[in-house]
Amino acid sequence: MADDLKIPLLEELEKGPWPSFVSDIKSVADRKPMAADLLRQLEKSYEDKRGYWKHGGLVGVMGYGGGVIGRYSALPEDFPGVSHFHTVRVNQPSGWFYTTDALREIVDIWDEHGSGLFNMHGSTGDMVLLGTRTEELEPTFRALTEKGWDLGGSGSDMRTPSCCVGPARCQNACYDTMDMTYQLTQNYQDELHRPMFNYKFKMKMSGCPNDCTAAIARSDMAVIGIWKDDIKVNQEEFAKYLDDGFNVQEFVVEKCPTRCITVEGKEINIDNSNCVKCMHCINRMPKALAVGDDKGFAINIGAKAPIVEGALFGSVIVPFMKIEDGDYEELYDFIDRMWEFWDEHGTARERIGEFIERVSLATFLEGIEMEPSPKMVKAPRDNPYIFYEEYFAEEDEGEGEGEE
Amino acid sequence: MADDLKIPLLEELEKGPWPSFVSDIKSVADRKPMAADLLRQLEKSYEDKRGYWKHGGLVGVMGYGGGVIGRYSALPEDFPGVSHFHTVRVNQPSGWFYTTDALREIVDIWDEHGSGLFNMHGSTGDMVLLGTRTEELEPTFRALTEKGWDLGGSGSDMRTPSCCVGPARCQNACYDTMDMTYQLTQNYQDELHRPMFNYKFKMKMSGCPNDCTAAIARSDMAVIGIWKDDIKVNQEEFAKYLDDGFNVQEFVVEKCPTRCITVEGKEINIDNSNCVKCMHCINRMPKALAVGDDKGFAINIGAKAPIVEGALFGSVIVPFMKIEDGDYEELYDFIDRMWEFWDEHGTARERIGEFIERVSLATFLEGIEMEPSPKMVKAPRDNPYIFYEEYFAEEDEGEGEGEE
Amino acid sequence: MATEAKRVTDIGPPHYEKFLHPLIKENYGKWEFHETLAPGVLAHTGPNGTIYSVRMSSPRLVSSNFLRMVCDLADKYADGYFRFTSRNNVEFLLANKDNIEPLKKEIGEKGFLVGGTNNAISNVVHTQGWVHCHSAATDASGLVKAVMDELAEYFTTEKLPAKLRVAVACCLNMCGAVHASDIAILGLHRTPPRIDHETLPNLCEIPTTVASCPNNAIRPTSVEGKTTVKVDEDKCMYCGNCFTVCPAMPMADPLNDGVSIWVGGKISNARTEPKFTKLAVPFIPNNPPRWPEVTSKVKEIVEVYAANAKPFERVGEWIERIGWEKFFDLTGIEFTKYHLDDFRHAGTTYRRSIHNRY
Amino acid sequence: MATEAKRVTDIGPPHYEKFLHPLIKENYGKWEFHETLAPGVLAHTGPNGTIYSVRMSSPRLVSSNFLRMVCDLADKYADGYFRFTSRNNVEFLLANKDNIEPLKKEIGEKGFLVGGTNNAISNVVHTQGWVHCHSAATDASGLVKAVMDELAEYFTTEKLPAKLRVAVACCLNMCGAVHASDIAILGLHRTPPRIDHETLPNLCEIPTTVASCPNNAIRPTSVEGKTTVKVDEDKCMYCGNCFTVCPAMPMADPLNDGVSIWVGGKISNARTEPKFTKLAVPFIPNNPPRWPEVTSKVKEIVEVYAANAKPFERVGEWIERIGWEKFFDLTGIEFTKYHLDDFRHAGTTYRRSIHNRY
Ligand code: SRM
Ligand code: SRM
Ligand code: SRM
Ligand code: SRM
Ligand code: SF4
Ligand code: SF4
Ligand code: SF4
Ligand code: SF4
Ligand code: SF4
Ligand code: SF4
Ligand code: SF4
Ligand code: SF4
Repeated sequence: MADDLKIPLLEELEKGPWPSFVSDIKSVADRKPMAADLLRQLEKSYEDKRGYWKHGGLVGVMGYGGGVIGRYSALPEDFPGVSHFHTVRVNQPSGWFYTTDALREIVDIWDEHGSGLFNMHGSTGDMVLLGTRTEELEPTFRALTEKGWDLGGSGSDMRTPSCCVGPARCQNACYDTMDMTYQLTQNYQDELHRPMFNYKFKMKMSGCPNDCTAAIARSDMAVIGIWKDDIKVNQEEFAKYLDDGFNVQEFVVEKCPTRCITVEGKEINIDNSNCVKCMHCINRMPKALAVGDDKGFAINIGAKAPIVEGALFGSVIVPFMKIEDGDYEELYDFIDRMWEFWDEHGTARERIGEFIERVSLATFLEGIEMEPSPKMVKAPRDNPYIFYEEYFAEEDEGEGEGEE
Repeated sequence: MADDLKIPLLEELEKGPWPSFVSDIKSVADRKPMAADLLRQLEKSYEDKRGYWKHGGLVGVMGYGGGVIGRYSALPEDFPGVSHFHTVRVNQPSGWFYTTDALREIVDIWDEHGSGLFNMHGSTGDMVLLGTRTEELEPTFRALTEKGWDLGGSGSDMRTPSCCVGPARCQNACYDTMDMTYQLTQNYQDELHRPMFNYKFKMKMSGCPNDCTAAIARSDMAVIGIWKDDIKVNQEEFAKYLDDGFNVQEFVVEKCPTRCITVEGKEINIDNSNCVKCMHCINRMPKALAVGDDKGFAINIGAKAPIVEGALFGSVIVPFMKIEDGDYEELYDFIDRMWEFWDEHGTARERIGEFIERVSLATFLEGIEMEPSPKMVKAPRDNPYIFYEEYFAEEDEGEGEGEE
Repeated sequence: MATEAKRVTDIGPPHYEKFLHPLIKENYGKWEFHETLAPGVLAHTGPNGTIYSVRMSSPRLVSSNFLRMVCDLADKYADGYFRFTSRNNVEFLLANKDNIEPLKKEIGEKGFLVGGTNNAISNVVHTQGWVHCHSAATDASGLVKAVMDELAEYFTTEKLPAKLRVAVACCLNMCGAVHASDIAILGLHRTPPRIDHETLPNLCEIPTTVASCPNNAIRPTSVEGKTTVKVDEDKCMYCGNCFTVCPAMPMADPLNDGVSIWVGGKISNARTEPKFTKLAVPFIPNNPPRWPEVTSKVKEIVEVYAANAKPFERVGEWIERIGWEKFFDLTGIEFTKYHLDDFRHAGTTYRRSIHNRY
Repeated sequence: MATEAKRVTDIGPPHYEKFLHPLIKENYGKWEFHETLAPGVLAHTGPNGTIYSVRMSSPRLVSSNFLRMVCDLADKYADGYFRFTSRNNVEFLLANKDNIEPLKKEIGEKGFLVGGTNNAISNVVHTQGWVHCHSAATDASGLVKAVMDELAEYFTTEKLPAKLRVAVACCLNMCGAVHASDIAILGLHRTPPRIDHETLPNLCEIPTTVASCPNNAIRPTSVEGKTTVKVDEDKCMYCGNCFTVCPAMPMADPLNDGVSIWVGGKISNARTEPKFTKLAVPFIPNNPPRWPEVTSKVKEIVEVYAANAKPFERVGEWIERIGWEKFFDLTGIEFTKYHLDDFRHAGTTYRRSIHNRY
């Protein structure tokens, strides 16, 4: 079958040092007609310089509103193998850790029920099983759940949370990203599977301000590890960096954003009251410096891509919180209040970041019962258009504060 | 007369080290009933915590639309001296230079025709003759013009240009602020005296980026001196600063915004290609450093106070221009094109800065026939919402560029 | 009508050259450097000699008596030449160095101060206030006097970390430099305009009045058969723009007018780019004649700045180095929801990083 | 319906602990430091030993064959444990240091690369493109392959000044990290949607469709008696949001779809705050299969960066140090009116100071 593939343009992409998705797909095209027709339709796209997919329809598994993206070829007669080509989003494990046994089970399921093609992983974090027919969706779901796997999110629901490797393989982790991701996912199964929000809501957990999941740019709720006390210093190890000829002055001291580092002789000195936890000095000298002991996380809300009001990075709503004794109630409570307020006052297809911009940060904070803090802004307002809520009424005779 | 002043609250403001406007006004109250009633009405304002002036009416001198601000007391029966209290804006000389002879002439005129009170100077730069009656306006004007003085701007006209002391007493001046101010004022007498714009238009000339007239914050057109070549260095004088114990490292090197200064031994070295002309090093060591030889100015357009769309600093429209051989044509031409475009497409009470924000910088530049430059922006756009004007039409067969 | 023939217009200001000291003419455009001899005393040197400038405080709102006194001093010590600065100080221009001390002495005797140069507070840029403007939510001259009485020592010395520019404006029109000052005092209203339905229909054009509101708070309505306007009080942010356009919508409200304090703006390009002034204290009621709550708060900010900033660090630069939270801590000013921007580009002021001091 | 009883839902993902290497469990939350042994090889040490991570490139769009191969390698060298990274690389987790070299060798033999750590280009975050998405203005997997063929040497070495993150997205929805990447390649349309007036009235809700446009370019209209919509072409900025909402407004246009290049974004808080990516090249027509104009431009940007940036300076940090004008000079990219922002907060991008390099 692969013999009659005729994909000369795509085959140009088999050359060169970087691994080729064309070669890889070709390798299953013999046994998977879906894969073969995918290549054929893609070849036509390369010829014509346009895609040939139709707008998704409403497909899915029973009782779930999310987790499946419907997709149909615009040229089903020419490429029958991809006339249906839905993707199934499988909720990945925290930190994208696998054993070979577990992954092989999934691979077997998809070789049986789908195209045998995957995105490992989708941009949100899911394992994306790429392409199958409508009638295979329910069987795929059953086979997956039997092995302990469930679907991720799609549509206007909570999207599949994801996290950096965190405490599983990183000395910088300021909280347990892996556990939080698991707990949040389990706690909000209903919100994940049954879209009822104004729009999508993404969560990403990064263990420190390096933000290895790009949470601040790509998640409505970015949970980013942080510490409150001093950076831990091992002066002996620091001296070794100097002795090894590492240019501490140029590569660290001068790059500290608040210039709060000084070096005297072979000792490093950090003005921690002015450290903004950027991580740079720790990144450069991981043996000498480490995050502090009083660890927790900040929560930045509202990141998103440009559609429609312009891209946003998440903005600080919770400057500091910590999970103690595995008790997530405070966090759940915060999330619930936030969702409730957004749900009630947001409009359709309005991400929470755009919602906050529309109603204003002050209103949002009041709505979710949080106190304003200078930590939430770059600077206080510079325009004088202040909506004063308290004022004196005539009858107060200038004494008490009037009602609004 | 001053005996029955009864201004106990205001008299509190006669105490203390800072010169007292109350004492000063009192000093003329005997001979100037206007001044006395001004104090009385002000005393009442202090008692009642509110002003007692009525919205200005249309008063002025013949043939002029600007230069006079009409003002009437809201309590003319109580304070007949200020029942009319119009101000006359007299166009100050460049750099606010006076001789005693010239100023005495003006003082005499105002003692005769007005309150004998002044603002030296108004925030725009005018000499403000504070308070007179409608019937005194024309005689004041005549007396002034006889001595060679004319009125400044008010209303939707070009406002009185003003400038820093520049070449008259400052080594930093990169162009002749005094002359430009004089030439612009003379060239645009009609625009100054007869409001025909959408809204006011202010010009301020500062000789260097220290911007001692606050041009970038307070003028629709800020002309700010700049140079293109290298900072002039006198190494001998530099060595003296070091020898005198001046902390060059901390006070200069580390404060240079682009860190383009290095000191080796007793020599200072500036990477001029990365110098952003901030002036700081020159300010700190005026004997060792000086602005370059290839001098001119940048023009930033659009500064204004917050009403109504928020405050703006002027933004770079002309990155560099220079006046050669006293020929201002290029500058006049730029101003004319700008006014024409604003006039045609702006709306009433829309400052040019707000206008540019509304129509976009690209449209404005096209409208005034200027080329875009990265010098005009902090950074290129970060959103992908680009209005492409060229595209291929079917009939082009993918060859040429289509028409819009 | 005989005089009418002689009426001249559009002559513009006199040419500045007439007013320049001969020494200045000779060095015009050729100055080489300047030095500070003492607070308020500058020496500028060019190839043809040195001119000495002695800077004297002025209340700006002055009488003919004051100006005559200035002229007398200039005649006596400065060959009849002087100027005003862009911040309304007087500068006597002396060719003779020996005149400096006698001039300073006489200025002092007359009750004025010499200073305002370099790392000092210079004169306060301010506005009309209750002295002349219909729009004012506070007085300007009185506030300046009260505040500068507290800060005079910083005018006559150069002991601050850097230049400190103070501005006062009496309403949101901000006729001055409030939006870009190290410290600014701004008068403001806190209640919507009251509408005089009697006069409005005659005095004001309805569409223009409606259009004047930046927040679309004004709508046409009909009262007793006449077309007038109404204000949606929830949308009104008390900017006063409608009053500027329509006199029948006065803003003044003695109970609720007052003063706000702003910090951290600057204009020069030195080191950092120009900065807007940011809100520090949202509201203090008017308390004339000396506004003690305002003066003490301003003084406190200045003292905290003086004690904490590094040399050549303007107020805004200092705050950015230590962080806004520290500024609120150090000054004891409460951070409230009013500090959170909610105008056009509010979102650009939200903190969108993890950079924070804990 | 017998099986229905057994149907389970809402079980969520398996608990991660099942998938952790025993050595990782022992050191969980206790790691002390890490070292880089070679490009793509990291050693993390905790009180209970060291785990070695070997990072392998992946095209992300992979087959079951690829995943089986990965499993085989993991069984052979890594006790059956491995993970994927947030940028879609594979990481084998080795307890035994001696397995590193044999594993690297076998990876190489199979045609994959080891690298992506530290000052390298790591894998490209990308999207579906013509492989799966109806919205795509270009292909993603093909662009990534073509670009990374040119840049592979920067994956297997650590010779760049700093980390360099590349992203590709096939339409303005930007499913990935385009808006915050060192270099981003973005597919875009340049013509307004075409409207299928036949199907639109049945397929789409008119008010929702009208509301979908961020620029108010869509208006209801009537065609042959049926309510449909029209687009004001002057207002359309080709964002495609209407198409997402209404399938009867397709955007694809082979003549005018293509690719833009963006630079200078970042996500980490290291040194500087996160930055958005800024426009470099507004448009390059689609030229599959290898998009030579795109790859060479990207390569040129990388080379100029590599040659000019200082150590530990990300692309955006480097450009800010040298100034945008210099960036355009060095890369030979033309600065056009398209680079001038004209969206919501455009005014905040205008240069409002005198700070400029001449
Ligand atoms: C599969 C995936 C891309 C990939 O190749 O990995 C994807 C694919 C689609 N995204 Fe996405 N998005 C994917 C991650 C993202 C991300 C990245 C992330 O989540 O970290 C973003 C940017 C972050 C954000 O959410 O803002 C993203 C921003 C969008 C948007 C714009 C949303 C916005 O508010 O700006 C849309 C448009 C929409 O929602 O209608 C969209 C819509 C879509 C749709 C459903 C197209 C549509 O118009 O309905 C795409 C289906 C493609 C297909 O045929 O499979 N996708 N999308 C990613 C999800 C896989 C997974 O579950 O792991
Ligand atoms: C006299 C003066 C204040 C002073 O005490 O020095 C002044 C006084 C008034 N200004 Fe002003 N402005 C004065 C300089 C300014 C400045 C500063 C400057 O020019 O450098 C500004 C801020 C910069 C700017 O133009 O944006 C300024 C921004 C305003 C505004 C707000 C304009 C805006 O677009 O934001 C208004 C409102 C208006 O135009 O309707 C205004 C309006 C007014 C009016 C005419 C009040 C009104 O609503 O009609 C004031 C008359 C007061 C009176 O009773 O005399 N004045 N005004 C200044 C002019 C004196 C002179 O000619 O030298
Ligand atoms: C006389 C005057 C110009 C005029 O034509 O009237 C003037 C004169 C000088 N300025 Fe200025 N500046 C004058 C208003 C300004 C203003 C405008 C304002 O205050 O409204 C600014 C912008 C203020 C701001 O940034 O907010 C200004 C920002 C500067 C700077 C930059 C300071 C900084 O580091 O940010 C310098 C440089 C310095 O002092 O180091 C400077 C330097 C100077 C020098 C040293 C220039 C020179 O070599 O002659 C002059 C004496 C400075 C002094 O007073 O310490 N001048 N200078 C103005 C005096 C006003 C006054 O009475 O105090
Ligand atoms: C494995 C991974 C986390 C995961 O759970 O998958 C990870 C792991 C590490 N990151 Fe990361 N980062 C990972 C994605 C990211 C991302 C997200 C992204 O690229 O989309 C970022 C933000 C990128 C950005 O700013 O645009 C990221 C920004 C950093 C930084 C900050 C770099 C900077 O100076 O701006 C560091 C610190 C450093 O390398 O100096 C860091 C450091 C590290 C360390 C050294 C942490 C440690 O001590 O273990 C790890 C090895 C780094 C390396 O590859 O050089 N990691 N790291 C991700 C590997 C992706 C890949 O395959 O290449
Ligand atoms: S975000 Fe921090 S904790 Fe997480 S992997 Fe990156 S460096 Fe480690
Ligand atoms: S973490 Fe960043 S801000 Fe803090 S000391 Fe280190 S380099 Fe400076
Ligand atoms: S702006 Fe520059 S040239 Fe003008 S007085 Fe100030 S320092 Fe001198
Ligand atoms: S003028 Fe400013 S930017 Fe230029 S070298 Fe001096 S301090 Fe640096
Ligand atoms: S700031 Fe307001 S009140 Fe004061 S002079 Fe200007 S317009 Fe009048
Ligand atoms: S005060 Fe301002 S916001 Fe209020 S109604 Fe008038 S114009 Fe509108
Ligand atoms: S970026 Fe656009 S075209 Fe690409 S996958 Fe996302 S929605 Fe589809
Ligand atoms: S493509 Fe975007 S801008 Fe154009 S009509 Fe559709 S929604 Fe509006």
